[in-house]
Amino acid sequence: MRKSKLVTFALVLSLLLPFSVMAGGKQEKEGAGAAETAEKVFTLGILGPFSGPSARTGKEFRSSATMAFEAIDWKIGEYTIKPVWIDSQSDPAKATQAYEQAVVQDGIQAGILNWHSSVAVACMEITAKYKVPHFFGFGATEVVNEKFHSNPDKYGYWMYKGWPTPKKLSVNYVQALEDAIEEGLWNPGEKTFAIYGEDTDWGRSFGKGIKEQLEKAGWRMVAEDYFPIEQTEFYPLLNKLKGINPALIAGTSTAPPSFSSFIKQADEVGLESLIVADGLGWVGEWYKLTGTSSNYVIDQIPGWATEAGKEFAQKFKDQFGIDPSPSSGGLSYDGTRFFIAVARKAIEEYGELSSESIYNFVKNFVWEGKWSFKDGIVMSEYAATPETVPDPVVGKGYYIFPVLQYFDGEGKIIYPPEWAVQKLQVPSK
Amino acid sequence: MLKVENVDSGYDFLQVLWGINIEINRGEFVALIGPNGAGKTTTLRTISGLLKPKGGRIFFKDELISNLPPYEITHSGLSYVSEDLNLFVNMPVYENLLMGAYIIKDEKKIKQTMEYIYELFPRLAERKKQLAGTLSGGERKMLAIARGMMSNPEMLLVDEPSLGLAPYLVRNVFDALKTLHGEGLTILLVEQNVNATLDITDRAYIIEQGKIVLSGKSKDLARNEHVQNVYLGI
Amino acid sequence: MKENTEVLKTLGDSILEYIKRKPAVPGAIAVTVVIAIIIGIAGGPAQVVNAIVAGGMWALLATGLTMILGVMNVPNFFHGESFMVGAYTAYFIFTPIHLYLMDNPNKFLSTIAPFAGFFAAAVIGFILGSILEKLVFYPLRSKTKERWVMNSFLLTVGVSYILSNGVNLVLGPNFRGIPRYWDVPPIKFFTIRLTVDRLFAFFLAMVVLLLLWYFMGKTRTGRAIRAVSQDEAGAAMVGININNIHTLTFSLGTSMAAIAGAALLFMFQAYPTVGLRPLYYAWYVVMLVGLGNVSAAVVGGFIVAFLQTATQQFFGIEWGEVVPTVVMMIVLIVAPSGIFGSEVKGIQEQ
Amino acid sequence: MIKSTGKASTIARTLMSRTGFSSSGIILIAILAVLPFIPPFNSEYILRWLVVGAFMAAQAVAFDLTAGFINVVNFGFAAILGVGAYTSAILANTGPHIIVQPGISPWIGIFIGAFASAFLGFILGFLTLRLRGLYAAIMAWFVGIALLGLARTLTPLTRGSLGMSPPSFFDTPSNMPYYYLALGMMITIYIVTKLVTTSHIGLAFKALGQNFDAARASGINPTFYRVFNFTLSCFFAGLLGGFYAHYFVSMTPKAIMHTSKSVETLAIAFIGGRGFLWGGIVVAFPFVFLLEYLRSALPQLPGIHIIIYGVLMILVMIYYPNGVAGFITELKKKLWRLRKPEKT
Repeated sequence: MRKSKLVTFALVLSLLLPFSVMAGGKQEKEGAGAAETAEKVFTLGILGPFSGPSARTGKEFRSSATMAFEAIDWKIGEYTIKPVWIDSQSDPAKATQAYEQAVVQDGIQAGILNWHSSVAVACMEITAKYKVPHFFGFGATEVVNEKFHSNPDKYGYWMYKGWPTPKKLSVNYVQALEDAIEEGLWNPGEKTFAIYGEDTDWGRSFGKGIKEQLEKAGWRMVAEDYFPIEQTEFYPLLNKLKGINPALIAGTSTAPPSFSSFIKQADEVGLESLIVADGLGWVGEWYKLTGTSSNYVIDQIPGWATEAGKEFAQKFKDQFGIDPSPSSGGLSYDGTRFFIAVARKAIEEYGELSSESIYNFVKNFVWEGKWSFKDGIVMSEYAATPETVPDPVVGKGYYIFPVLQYFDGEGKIIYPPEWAVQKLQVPSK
Repeated sequence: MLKVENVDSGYDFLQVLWGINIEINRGEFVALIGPNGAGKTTTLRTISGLLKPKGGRIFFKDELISNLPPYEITHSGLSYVSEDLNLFVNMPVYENLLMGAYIIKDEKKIKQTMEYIYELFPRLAERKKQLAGTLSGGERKMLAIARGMMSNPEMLLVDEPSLGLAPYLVRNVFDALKTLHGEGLTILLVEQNVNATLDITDRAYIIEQGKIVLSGKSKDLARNEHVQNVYLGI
Repeated sequence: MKENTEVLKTLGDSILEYIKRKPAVPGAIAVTVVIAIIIGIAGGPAQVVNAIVAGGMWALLATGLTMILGVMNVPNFFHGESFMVGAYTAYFIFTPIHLYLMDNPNKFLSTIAPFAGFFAAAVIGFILGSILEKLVFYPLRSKTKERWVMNSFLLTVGVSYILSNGVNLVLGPNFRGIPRYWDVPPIKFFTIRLTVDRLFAFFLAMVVLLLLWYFMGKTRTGRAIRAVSQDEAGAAMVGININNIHTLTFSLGTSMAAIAGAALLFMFQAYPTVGLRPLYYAWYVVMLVGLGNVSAAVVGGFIVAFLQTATQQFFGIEWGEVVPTVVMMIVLIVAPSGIFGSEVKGIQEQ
Repeated sequence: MIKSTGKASTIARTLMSRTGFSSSGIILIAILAVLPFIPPFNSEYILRWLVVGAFMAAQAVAFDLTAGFINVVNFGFAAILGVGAYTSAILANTGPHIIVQPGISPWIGIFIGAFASAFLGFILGFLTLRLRGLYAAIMAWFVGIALLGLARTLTPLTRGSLGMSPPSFFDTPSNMPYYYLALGMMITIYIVTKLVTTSHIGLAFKALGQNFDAARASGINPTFYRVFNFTLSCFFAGLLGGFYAHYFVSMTPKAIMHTSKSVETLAIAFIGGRGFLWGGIVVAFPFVFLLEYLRSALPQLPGIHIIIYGVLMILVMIYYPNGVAGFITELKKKLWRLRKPEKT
């Protein structure tokens, strides 16, 4: 009895202790903060899925953002950048809580990056509520654009997406396939397809987009399935698809464990359809998970187009021990540097680095197409026009993903024709 | 052989036994008699280690056992057949017996004991493969005693073997105990059937309200006025 | 000849007797067979084979869970975390060997390399089980037995949280997976294609269950475990050290979950919250067939697998959790102690 | 004069004891009420913690009504809270992403949500009626999983894991009004729960919780009391769910309805002391502060606060099953005993 009482007493003490420690500690912090303002600190929130099913992407985000800021010694003009890492955990509700906490507690003045569309949609509320400009927030789907356009004054704080709506990119798949059929490289027999994908804004938006485009090209849909983001067992689903045997299955997922399992198990059950797996290659180590079962799979992924890009990839690997993928590591690196460039211009233009100056610069210059970022390592130019906002300008010379097909872990570009290194190949049945 | 010294015992907040003293010599057949709720079962549970005494000490073969866990007490040669039998109801009879011999590692010896037990209780031999849960009341008592014997104990504690049995079955059980005693086993028997008990035992203790109130030769006790009034209804 | 018919007759009688006692059992089996046939017609034989292969694994998981429940009356909520620990162990043992083999191909070594992972998972699971039992459940048991089932259940919930978040803290949330254990082409059989990995996972589950059956039925210690599950006081009276049996049971149960985690690494991969779904599945099985009923858990594993496959075939993958849960709820209402009957004492306490 | 003040104080005291407030309880409430004006608690982010604290405390009280009295651990608590949240959020919806746009004010929706949850609690009460302890807990767990699955699957209504952004109660970024709303809800829930549990209904709960069969044999109708208990507890859960929806203004099924959320509530209620009601309140505030502090002070150790949850819960369960409230009660008794000789 005595011992247990002691234990509880210790428990109560341990519960109360942080109360007082915290009260003291926080005040100190506030004091320190006042001193720091003299040195001009800019607090920047960096949003990403640092834990949860897309943590691998989160790691690339964190690493590449760190690299971009280390290159400038965390200084823009006379401002020192203080990063606040906001973990979205791939869940919009958790992300908004974390984001709001970062705003009220850490006082972030601007935000950059993000991965999921659903997180983007939810966080747009917070950026609107606190008038915090957020930049390069990926989150591709139309829902983001719709929300943006429903009230640009309010939701315009979600300033620039860094990834166009999936439709704008998925049309390339349809074009590549149609070309192949025309050239007689592929004879799908009946033009049937099935849609699969993770049950998120992104997955559904991609599915909807490519479905419309395929149907327009005379294809017929025979099945549509969306699965929870953490699903890893697909045997029943794939067997069902095998029974239906569509000529093509197309879909996407942002969670590597789920996606690699899907591809692997599709091979195992002997699914004969051609597979479009949008985003399979978005994490550096996808081939370690899928092995040769990814052969013949079609994907869209930006490459390391420039020397600078290849250099970045090497440096990244040396520093963090993982292979960056152009679409997460590379794009987030570009996005971060895009932000740095914007911040410099904002100081130049308005004399200070603040939420307002960034918001105003982007609104008055970037949105109007008067200024763009041309120093990217993945895309040649990140621009916007009043028509595309908040999307980047898509097309050759701007933002474009080539379509490629995997063979033994290597992606061979098959579209657009001028970049193609080989033609579409179809497994012999 | 068994020495219970000033033992207090009970459950959580309820003390049942108050300074119990019992001494049993090797080869004796001793009864513990008393009314319901007097603490008979509590005494046996305390000796067998299922209950920890709150005070006092218990020695078995001159070794202190009151601080040992029940399984070690079994290992030291003391076997307990409880009132609710505690059989393994989803096991067949022979497995129950095998479990009784758990502390013996010599397979040969187990086999011998088992044969001896089957001789002693032919009913059990017939029902070898039947689940213990499906046996009749009398058969269960026999199985419990038999299981208690399987560990080749030097002393057996038996709790109310006659409870709920038809008279002729009671006789069977008592006969079995008598036979075992005849072969040199020390037995402490708790019973409510005072008449029959005093008939077969050497000595007896009378326990009332958690205290030993009388003890002595069974024959003498049977003539004791108090015992006659209270227990024998004469 | 005459003897034969007599044997058949007694067999028939005992089956009839069993059916009379537990009419739900043949009903459940009949329903499962019907589901299996429907799946076979709608999804082809491959779908049925899928369900059987998955069923083997759920059987292994559920058996570990129900054993701990039956012997110790601990409703284990961290069974999924044991699964996770097994998956991680196999990953960390197998991957270096695998990388080495990529540079130095060796047919023999690559055949046996996965076994190292399985074995290590079994051992680590066993050790984890014994440490947790001694550290958490033994103190509770020696403190008080009041409200034991509920209290121990809540303790396992706490342990589950500590384990999954602890692993998250130390190893990070990253997914660690392998392409496959044995890099050989799948086995083809009519329209059915099975990888060696899956086939072996099923095979391993069956072997472990068989070994367990032998251990529980034919060995002294196994019998002692059963004795403790049936009557603790009786077990103490015949000289069984109950604490040791508890620890052993707990370790065995944990180890079985860890083996399942290791065997399914190729499918589930290893990450801190990987255990959640296996935990659901194991509990479905256990609730369906009755708490603590070890032999029925094996049958239950297959029933649940068929139910899940049917759900995905006919309702779609997003209904994967809803339909089986609703079925379980109905079972709980109709037959609160499961269709095969519960074998746990003391679980009825408040 | 003296007499009448004496009378007034007696009345006050009976009222206090009936509603379950001791003088220290009143002081605690008073402190909580003025806390937002005292530095460092007046800053927005600490205010936010206070809101979460009051929210968790209220949850713990509602949870304890079932767990601490009729002894059924409701593992579907968070899911039922989520039903309240989703009902209110869908009713308030005006956006195009959900098929219905009723646009009902959150102030009305929150009550409709609470009634929806209460109805589910009513059903859950019947479902678990024949089940004891563990079985009932697991049934509630399964109901929770099924509800979570439904919320995920019915995407036209809930948008599933894509998440919903319901409108907020107040059009201000300040946490102040939310704090008083949460505090008010907490006190109301506590008073109602206390009134119920100190009446004969509470006795019946306890009797059913301790020994189901004996209680039934002595003429207590288990159906009524169990169903009533579940309905009331779930009503509160739904109310709190509505608060969640219109305070955090972003929700996914996983973030509110997951079993782990029920476990968080359970941990606070049990560390506080089951069957005491106020234990959860005493524990919730320091707990939320501790955890939030750890989360911000040790960002390099993600999830460390949950580990501490787990360890504390295990320690309390093993060594002090009556929790903090039990400890304080015993301490008070001891102090009383020490003081007594002085008085005489």
